[in-house]
Amino acid sequence: MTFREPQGGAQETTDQPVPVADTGTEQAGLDPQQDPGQQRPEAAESSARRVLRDVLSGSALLSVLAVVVSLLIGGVLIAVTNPQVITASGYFFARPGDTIVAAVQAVGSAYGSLFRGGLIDFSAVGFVAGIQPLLRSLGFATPLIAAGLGIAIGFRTGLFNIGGQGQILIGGALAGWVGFTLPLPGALHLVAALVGGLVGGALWAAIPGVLKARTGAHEVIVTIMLNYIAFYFIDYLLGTPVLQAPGSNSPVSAPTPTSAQLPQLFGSPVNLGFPLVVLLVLAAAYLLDRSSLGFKLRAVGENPSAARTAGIDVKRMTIAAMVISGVFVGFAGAYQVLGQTTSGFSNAFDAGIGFNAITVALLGRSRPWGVFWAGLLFGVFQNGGYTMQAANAVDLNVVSVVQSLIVLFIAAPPLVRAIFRLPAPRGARA
Amino acid sequence: MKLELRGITKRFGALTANDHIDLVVEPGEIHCLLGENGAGKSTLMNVLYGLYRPDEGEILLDDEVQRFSGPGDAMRAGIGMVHQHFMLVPVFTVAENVMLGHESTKAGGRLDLDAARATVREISDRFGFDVDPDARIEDLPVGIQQRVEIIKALSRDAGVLVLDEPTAVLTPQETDELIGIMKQLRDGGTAIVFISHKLREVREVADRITVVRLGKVVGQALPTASSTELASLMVGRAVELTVDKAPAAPGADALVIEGVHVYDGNGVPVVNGVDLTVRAGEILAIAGVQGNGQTELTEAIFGLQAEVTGRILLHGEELTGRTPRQVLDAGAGFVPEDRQHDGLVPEFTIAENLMLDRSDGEPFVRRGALRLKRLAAFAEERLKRFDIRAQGIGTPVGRLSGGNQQKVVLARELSRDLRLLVAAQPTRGLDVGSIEFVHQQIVATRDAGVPVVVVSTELDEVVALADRIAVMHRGRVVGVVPADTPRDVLGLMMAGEAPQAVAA
Amino acid sequence: GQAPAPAASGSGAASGSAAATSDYLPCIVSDQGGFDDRSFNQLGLEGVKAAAKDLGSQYKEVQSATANDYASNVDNLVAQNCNIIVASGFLLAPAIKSSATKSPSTDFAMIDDTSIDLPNVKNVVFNTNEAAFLGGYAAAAYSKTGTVATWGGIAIPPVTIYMDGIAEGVKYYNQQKNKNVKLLGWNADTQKGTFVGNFTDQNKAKTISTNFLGQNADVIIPVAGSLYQGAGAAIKSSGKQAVIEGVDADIYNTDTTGAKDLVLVSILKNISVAAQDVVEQSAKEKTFDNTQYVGDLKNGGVGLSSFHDYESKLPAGLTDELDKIKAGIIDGSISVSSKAAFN
Amino acid sequence: MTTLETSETGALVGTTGPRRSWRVVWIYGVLTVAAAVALIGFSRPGSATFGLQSSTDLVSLPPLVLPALPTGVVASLIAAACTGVAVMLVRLDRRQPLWLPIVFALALVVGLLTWATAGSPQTVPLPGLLAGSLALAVPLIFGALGGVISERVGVVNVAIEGQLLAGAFTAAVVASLTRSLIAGLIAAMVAGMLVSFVLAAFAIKYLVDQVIVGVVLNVLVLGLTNFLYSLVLVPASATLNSPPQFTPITIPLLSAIPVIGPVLFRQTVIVYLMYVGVVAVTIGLFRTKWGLRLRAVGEHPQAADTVGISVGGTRFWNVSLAGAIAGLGGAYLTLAAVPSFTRDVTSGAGFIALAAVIFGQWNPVKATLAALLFGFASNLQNVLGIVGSPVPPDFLLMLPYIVTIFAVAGLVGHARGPAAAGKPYVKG
Ligand SMILES: Nc1ncnc2c1ncn2[C@@H]1O[C@H](COP(=O)(O)OP(=O)(O)OP(=O)(O)O)[C@@H](O)[C@H]1O
Ligand SMILES: Nc1ncnc2c1ncn2[C@@H]1O[C@H](COP(=O)(O)OP(=O)(O)OP(=O)(O)O)[C@@H](O)[C@H]1O
Ligand SMILES: [Mg+2]
Ligand SMILES: [Mg+2]
Repeated sequence: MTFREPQGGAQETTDQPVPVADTGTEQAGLDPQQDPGQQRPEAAESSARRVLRDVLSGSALLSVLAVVVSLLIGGVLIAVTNPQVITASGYFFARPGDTIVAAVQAVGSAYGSLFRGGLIDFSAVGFVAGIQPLLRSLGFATPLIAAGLGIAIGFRTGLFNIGGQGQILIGGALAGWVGFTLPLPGALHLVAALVGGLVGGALWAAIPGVLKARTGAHEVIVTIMLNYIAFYFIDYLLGTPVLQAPGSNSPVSAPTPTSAQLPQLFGSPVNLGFPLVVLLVLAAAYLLDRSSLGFKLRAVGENPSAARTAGIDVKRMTIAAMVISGVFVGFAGAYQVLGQTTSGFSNAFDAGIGFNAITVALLGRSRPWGVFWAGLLFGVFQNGGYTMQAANAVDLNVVSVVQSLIVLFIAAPPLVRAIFRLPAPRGARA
Repeated sequence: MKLELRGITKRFGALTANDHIDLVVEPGEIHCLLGENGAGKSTLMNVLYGLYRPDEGEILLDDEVQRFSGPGDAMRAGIGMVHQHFMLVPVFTVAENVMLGHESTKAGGRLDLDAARATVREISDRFGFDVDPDARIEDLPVGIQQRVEIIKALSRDAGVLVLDEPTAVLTPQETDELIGIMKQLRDGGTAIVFISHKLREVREVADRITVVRLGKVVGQALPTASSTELASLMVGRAVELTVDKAPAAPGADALVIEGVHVYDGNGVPVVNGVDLTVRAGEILAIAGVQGNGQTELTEAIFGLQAEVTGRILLHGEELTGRTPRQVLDAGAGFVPEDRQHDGLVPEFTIAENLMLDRSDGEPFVRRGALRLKRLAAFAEERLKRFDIRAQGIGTPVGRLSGGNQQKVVLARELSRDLRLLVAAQPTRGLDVGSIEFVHQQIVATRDAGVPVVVVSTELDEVVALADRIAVMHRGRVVGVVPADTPRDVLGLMMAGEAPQAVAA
Repeated sequence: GQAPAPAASGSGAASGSAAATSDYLPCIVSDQGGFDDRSFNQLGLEGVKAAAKDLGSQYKEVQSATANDYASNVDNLVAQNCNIIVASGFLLAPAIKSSATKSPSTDFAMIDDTSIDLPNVKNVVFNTNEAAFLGGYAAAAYSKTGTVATWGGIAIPPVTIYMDGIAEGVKYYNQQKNKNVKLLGWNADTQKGTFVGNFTDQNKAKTISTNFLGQNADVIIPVAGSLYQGAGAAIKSSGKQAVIEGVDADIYNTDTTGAKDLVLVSILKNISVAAQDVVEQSAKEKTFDNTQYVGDLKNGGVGLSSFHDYESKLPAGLTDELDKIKAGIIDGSISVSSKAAFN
Repeated sequence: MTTLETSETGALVGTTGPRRSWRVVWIYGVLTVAAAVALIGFSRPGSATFGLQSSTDLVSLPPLVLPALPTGVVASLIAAACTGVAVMLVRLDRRQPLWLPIVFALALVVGLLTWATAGSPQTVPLPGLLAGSLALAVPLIFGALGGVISERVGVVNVAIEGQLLAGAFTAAVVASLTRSLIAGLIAAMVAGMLVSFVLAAFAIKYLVDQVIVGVVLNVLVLGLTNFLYSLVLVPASATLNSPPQFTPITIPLLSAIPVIGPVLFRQTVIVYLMYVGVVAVTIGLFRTKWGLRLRAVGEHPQAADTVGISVGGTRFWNVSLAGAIAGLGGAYLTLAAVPSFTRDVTSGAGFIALAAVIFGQWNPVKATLAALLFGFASNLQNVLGIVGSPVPPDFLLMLPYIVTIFAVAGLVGHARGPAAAGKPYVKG
């Protein structure tokens, strides 16, 4: 028997001559361990060049570049629809410079607002005031991270939970209902409402889990259908005294009682939801990487038949994964009602988080901390987008276009490398 | 057709899988490639077949240099290949698989299935195959699938035929038939490259033998060389080809199987009233052609089959109706037949795979939490003791060679206090060195007083390991015979003849 | 030309006139329907634009895509130093409430909601059922088959208030004329009826309308923003002699999809007028007047549009009857009611 | 033991317990009991009238009047009989024939309709009910065909929604500009294809997870079309968003068939294209060289590669073709249904189409039936609303989704997709 140093290639293979990489999720995302270089001695290369090469092929740089390309494309959208640019382009051939200047100005000031609104406002006085935008962004990131974690846990178990919308709606509504109807004292009120949210999300997610385990019904179909059902169900409840604000005839709930709201921290725009979601990230990381349950979930996700042979109850894990997924997504729902739209919610308080969370989970490569950073990125963009719209009249849709482009480019490092003519990482297969 | 490879070099990153390999195969010659797992045989053949582009060297057919940009070119040039892992679409019929890639069509691009059926029948008749062109591949036993692969290669009039470990999954009879076919083809002028780890058949069929090690040709041999000579040439050291084992000291009845039936999804019995007893400290080998209920029987023991009737007792404890978890907890160890599908999670690390069936409690889990340090220490120890060749315990198992993957399964199963070991096809596809190791481990387990069931389609293995042999046919036990039963008797039993009838 | 009309681009957000003469800054935020909904968001924006033009000021518009956007959009407008923020739709009420509490120096006009009671919030609501009463009456009078139909986007008060009014109008017609014109798609007593389930699915809107045509309805009143196009398309492909009534805006004027010739009349909810008035008033007067504005037939906040092309095809005397009914509603001699009505 | 061996396939009845799933039977049983309770226990007075005729029929058929209680009893009995047959078949270990769920569903639907509309002055127009179902199903069917092709060749297509939406947008714009419906159709196909190109390029060349690309493309297309709609189409709707519209073409003899004739054969060109599409894709997939290669690539790409089929190429072009077909579904929305594009006009149809692909077990005909079932349930909800049903509208709106879950959980169960779908193929 010989032993040769195994190659740390990007694709794992079985012992077939033509390898198939079958976990695509592994290919992409914000993971620092991407593209591990291979230990081939490169005698010919000078060490300085090697360092440069490592930096240029590193994944951090690629992620930054992916954002840059996406912003550039978004910039084109901003420029071509900017009134000043359009005016200037009217006499483009006479004075092309005007068009370019106008375009650069339009895009520059739009992205300036995006930065100012989403991250740091340098014009504000003092550090605390300066980072207010970032703190607000955390508020938008919170439900994305929570729901993204839920979706990611599903992915790791081989389940595609498209049902975030429904789980958020049911979880949030239950959190709200608990808040309205159980006037518990002090912190208990908030705790009960939060638990309501988690339970609601878990229950709604359990349906596809149980159906899949018992009947084999595909979770993609069932979760899609349950989104609609949840939407109409909440819509119905908002027209009944169960959820409708007393005395109102709009399908909007009463405000969340103050004692059931997630309290603001130190008078900042951040509420308790953010530290809680950090705890959730830790919990998810612990669950997936350190716990027996997570081990079994991952085993089922990667190879259900081997898991079954090794005595792991695949059906139970399927249900468990959906329930846990629902708990995380349910937190996002509870957050929406107890921390975001606290002055009363309508039937659309899920705010598209259920779907954006899929993207966040994918961008984060279904790894808890990856999801965290991806959620943060999306939160910053979302929050900055509002300022960009208010200050520069840039349509919010530009933000969603840029966000989706970022995901695409981050997922395809070779494309970004090709765009910027960067070298391939050392040791990559020819 | 004459095949010549000149200075073929193929690198994967830093690894040189083929290092300036030269090879000449004359028309009408069967040329065997020998080499341990990972020596570079499959890689070389994949280069020949246009799947890989060589970094250096050239391929000549009838003394003309060839440029292959893909398998299509190679096939057009007259090369046919039967791959180590079957390249058949499971949900297609035989005819569809055979025609795939060079379909004949009727008006409007519609498939001419009749033509394909005719081709299948014609080749089947020529070699005495019994293959139904309309059978779906996934319904066929592997032996027949192997024939389909050959029909596929022949349907294109291959002048050079490459057979990469075609006998790994065949029964002795099927192997004999295949050898007959190869000889027939050779006599018709086909140049054949044959890869196998089974020295017996290599010596039987080869006209010339080339031995590859570490990507280099290390020597040529003639079929007259002894198995021991060939083995040591391959591995670079002396190899024990027979299992060195003391006579068994069987104890009390340990595993008792009574009237067990297993039904498939359609309610058809696939195991049909099996009674067997295995005693502590003995190896019962279950021989039989693939697909005669052995797999289902082992799965039934482990609670992996849905419809099982009858009784299975381990040390008096009822196993029927138990979940896999409960059976494992009762002290049973299982080496499943398909290690990649049922035995391992390829994306998991070696360490993680080593705790796969102990994911619930001690020693690796306490209060729901993994004990990673303990696992690491355990894995390091296993890695050493089982000589698992890998960068470390963090290497994903999918990156290991087949032999090393099998060692991971064994290392896991043999690390518990076993009260039963069931090993199905424990050495499938392994090279002689690995086989030696695996067999030693199984015998050692027996010697520790554990009842062992070995399921194998490999008569060599059955004979080498067994203390008693049960032969299965069509879901029934044809008979249980002593280990020294002659091969031809076993062969007939595998075909369904009762032992008395055979003896008579 | 001159002042590059910002909304010439119809932008999701725009700021107005470069040559501003007033530094008063009116702003508007849409709900998730967006400003191109051919309905109340669009009308609100038009009102703000008109006011800005009158005042010679700039204006800002921000559009919401999801429920998450409301609070931030409103807060960002406050941060942009808007003097008054028009909130288009009841969905924004919670966000307005919290923002208005936080920023007492900014004024707000809250359309279609009465839940906020703050000195700097003026609620702007419409008793659309009064106008819808006329629309229902006209539909019943116009119908030759004796069947008219209505359907909605989602069952929310701004929608069902129309349907209630229509139902009463049809009933009134039947009483007056001793007829038995049927109204399909809404039962005012049980508050149950036909809805698309959203405001975007034109194909479903068309299918629903086709179903109504199959029931011999020849006047269809879709209460669902731009989904009226589905009804128009249904009539055209059925080849039947049927018409639609518009809601909110006069869709005879706004339609660009070829449904114009099918518009019998539109039931107007003059959000644009109301928004313009509120903005201009608060710009001119020093103190913000937060008294609730209720648009009704009397003050012209709601009404019936012109019959345009159908003027000549109406049953004799209908316009006079409508005038009489209108007067009756205004003076209270004809009572109207809706579970969704304000006052 | 010897007796057990006598039969190869199914004589072991009852002796050793069940082997076939009783799931179907359970579903039948539960539904039958529920139906009996509602239709008989809570029977409503009066009778329901079913119109069989559409306005332009040549032959006139009298409407069908069904009294509520007797119809409820009969429907319940038929449902019970179907349940009985299902029980028998399971015990006999026989396959459940396709007609059984159809008869069962028909009985329940007729019972339900009669119950819900009993005493209503309205007639339930059967042709209208069916025509509406078809109209709602058309974009779903195009989307599902695209989905079937794409997944059969091994690329999971979550981007159907994006393809439909891109098709709808482009069709409207191009047809408006050129005043040509054909140009609109072609443009829709090109747009769907462009979305596919991105899917294919990222999935095949850059090996990005196909689900990621699909999910993201939906967001991207929605964002782009919303953006362009607001900023470009709305200000210039007369030139950019006023396409001509397809008018229905009546096929002479076929359209004279009672009830279904007018439903199926008084349709626009796009719908006829859809009929052709379903047939062509079905034949193509299972009878031609194209389909054989396509399926081989989706099931076992290495096997296809080793016989000289280019896996990447086959995937790329067929995913593109899938996009083009889905694009046609989009064109239906803006050129046939309503002659203009509006924001998010697909309203989730792509996701329903995705469900239909899986529900239809990756088979074009079954996926079409699944889409039709969905369309039927949606329109049933509409019709129930129109004839006045006692159920709150929100619950009626849930109907199609609930029906789908029941059907998937009860009748389809575990579905096996193409083996290699979703897995990027890497050559050595
Ligand atoms: N796709 C690949 N990428 C990287 N390395 C590879 C690849 N395929 C093969 N190798 C390397 O090439 C070497 C030769 O592998 P090959 O499959 O040719 O061995 P083999 O002689 O056929 O072994 P066996 O007898 O087990 O079939 C292996 O050790 C492996 O490291
Ligand atoms: N994609 C890969 N990247 C890195 N190393 C690989 C890869 N594939 C295989 N290897 C390495 O190649 C060696 C042999 O692999 P190979 O797949 O050839 O196994 P094998 O010996 O042929 O097994 P078998 O006999 O079961 O086919 C192992 O050391 C393994 O670590
Ligand atoms: Mg190998
Ligand atoms: Mg090999």
